Amino acid sequence: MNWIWFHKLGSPKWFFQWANKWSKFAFFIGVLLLTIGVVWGLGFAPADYQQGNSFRIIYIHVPTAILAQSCYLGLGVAGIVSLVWRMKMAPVFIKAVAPLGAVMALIALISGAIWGKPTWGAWWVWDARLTSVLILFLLYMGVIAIQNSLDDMQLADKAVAVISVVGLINLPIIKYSVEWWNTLHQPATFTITAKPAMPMEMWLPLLLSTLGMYGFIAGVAMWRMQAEVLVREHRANWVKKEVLDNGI
Amino acid sequence: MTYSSFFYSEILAVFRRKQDVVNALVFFLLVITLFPLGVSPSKEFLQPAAGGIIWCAVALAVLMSVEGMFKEDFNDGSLEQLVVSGLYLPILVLLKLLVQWVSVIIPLLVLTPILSQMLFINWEILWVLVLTLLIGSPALFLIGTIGAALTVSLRRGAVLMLLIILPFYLPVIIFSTGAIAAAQVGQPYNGQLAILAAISLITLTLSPIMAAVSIKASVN
Amino acid sequence: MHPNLELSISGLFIERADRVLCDNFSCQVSAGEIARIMGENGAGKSTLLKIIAGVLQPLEGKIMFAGEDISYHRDILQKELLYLGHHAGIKAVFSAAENLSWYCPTKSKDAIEEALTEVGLGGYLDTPAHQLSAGQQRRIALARLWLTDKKVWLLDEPFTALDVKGVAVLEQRLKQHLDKGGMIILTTHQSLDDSLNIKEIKLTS
Amino acid sequence: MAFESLNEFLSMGTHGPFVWSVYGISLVLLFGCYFSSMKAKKDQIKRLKQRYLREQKS
Repeated sequence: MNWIWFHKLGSPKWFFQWANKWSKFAFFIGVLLLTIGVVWGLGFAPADYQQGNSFRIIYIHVPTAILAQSCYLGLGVAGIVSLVWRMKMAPVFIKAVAPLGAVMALIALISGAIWGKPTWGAWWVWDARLTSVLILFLLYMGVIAIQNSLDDMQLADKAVAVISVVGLINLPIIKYSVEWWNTLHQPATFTITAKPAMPMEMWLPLLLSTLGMYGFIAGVAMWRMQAEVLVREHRANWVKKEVLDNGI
Repeated sequence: MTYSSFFYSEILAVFRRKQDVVNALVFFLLVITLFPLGVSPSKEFLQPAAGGIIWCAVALAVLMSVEGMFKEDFNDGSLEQLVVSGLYLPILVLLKLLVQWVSVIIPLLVLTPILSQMLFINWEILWVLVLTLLIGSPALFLIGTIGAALTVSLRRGAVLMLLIILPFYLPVIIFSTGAIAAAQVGQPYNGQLAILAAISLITLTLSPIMAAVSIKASVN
Repeated sequence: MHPNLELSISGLFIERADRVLCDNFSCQVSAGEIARIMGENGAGKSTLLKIIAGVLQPLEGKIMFAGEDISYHRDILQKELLYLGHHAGIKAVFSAAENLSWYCPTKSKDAIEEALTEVGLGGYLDTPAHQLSAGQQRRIALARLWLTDKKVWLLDEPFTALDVKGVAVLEQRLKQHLDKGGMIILTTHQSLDDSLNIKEIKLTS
Repeated sequence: MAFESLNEFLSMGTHGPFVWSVYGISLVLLFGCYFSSMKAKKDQIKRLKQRYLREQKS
């Protein structure tokens, strides 16, 4: 396995130029896939035999819920990389991605609540998945809060790394505990998304919109990371050159 | 400085600051009292809710007492001295926590018979409550230390610490109250206790190291 | 003990709060020497001490002690290190003697009393530290210098809390330490006795 | 197309308001993500450029 790309990603300069090349690409591919997936899902996929048309919310609910979890996974991994290998880009990643993950969790929560009304007859039900997303959202808010409260940059970097790693280890425990708690309190209600064997016409647009969401977030995250790199490396010569050559 | 002199000084410090221990207990009792007054004093409500009420109060009381555990050391510079002492910082954190845990949990255990009367807990269930306290509370302390170490340099870190630490307390609270609820309906509760023990063990290995990292980052 | 008790710093880069304090800074201190860090207020004297003590990590640069790089073998330096920072590390709830016996558990009660007498706190053995003034608390911390057998002393403004007589006593103690082959790095505004083997280190950005 | 007419598409049975409000809110939030990130990068470049030019003059 060739690890050179991994080490290169750790260098702010290399990352910045790499992101210049690929961020737009990821973003536009993402938006394209997302649009195809959503339009397909909204207009062409068949209605669900149980939930009718309200199930079309799935094409925004599931991608954002998946992204919210993936972003937190990324945060945790970056936290480990930051603490163990002290790679410069890891704290930048955490700082840039945490707010995006929070927005993803927020959209998943809102869409879940709105979906809940026609499905369960209530805006909020203490369903295991929704509760997990709520807790995930709170975890994100914790990371963002500590990032914003600590003025010392080195301390803030360490702090969010520690919290991310602790969260990464705790996330499965929290998820398991919430599921166990849920079965204890609410046996045999049907959940929003746990459905056996979705037909292809429903599943394919979901896949597309999920992939699209990944692309969108990747592109947007790269811009945020680039902005943060510029702040941190403003003394470096390559930044000076990059900025002065830039047409803005 | 040696491990034993540090440990001894921590014990001595707890005895000098008895008021802190009393404060945590009074706070705990106050939270418990809020529920009968705020919701309902009836046995029908309190008996099934007792486990949840007690554990929420325990979580808050533990957070209160853990929040300040490095504050004074940070302000007077002795935290800095711990960092340069050449002793292994995670072990120092662990020793400090051990003293803190004993000073909060032992008085709490003494209080539990009184609680059982206030919240209509049977004597058999009381035993389960004591077990969950003994097995589950170390995890609360261990996770809380990380937050305390991270926010020690902030003047008003208490709210922030609550914000980042409370979500991590959920599994402990869920399984503790689960064990008590299971015992109340006569079901086996060993599984929940085993999971609690597992959580405490995981945090025991992880959080002293994380707390040490945080302390080193905070002291500057 | 260490045949080549020597601390050398090379290529150090310190940045605090977005300000470069020193770039490519190097210096060397060996046994029997007292190094005085010179610089204006806010030049980063305390920061340099903290970096040597290992409280802070430098962004770049290497610190060697006794022939070893201390970012890998920090314990070698810390075994021989006594650091007195800006905050004295004195716990308010303990008495003067308790504070010292916590830091130096191997010393006897008599030795502690003697050390406290040296810094002019002979009568305050059992007084809780919170009843003492800030200057007196600093002097409790200074008393550790009479109780220690560590080789490397890092002292941040050790003379601030002392009167003329106290300064003389402390200088005497520093000299004793150097004669025994110790090493001292300090910051101070006080002019020091010329008989001490002083090496001045300029910290400018 | 799963719908017969545009009207039916917009009303989505009786679930139209739910579905469209979700997509509306999501669109706003996602656009917010896009816009703030884009702006963060551009603003930073602008700020640094001014700073460098200022430093060059002095």
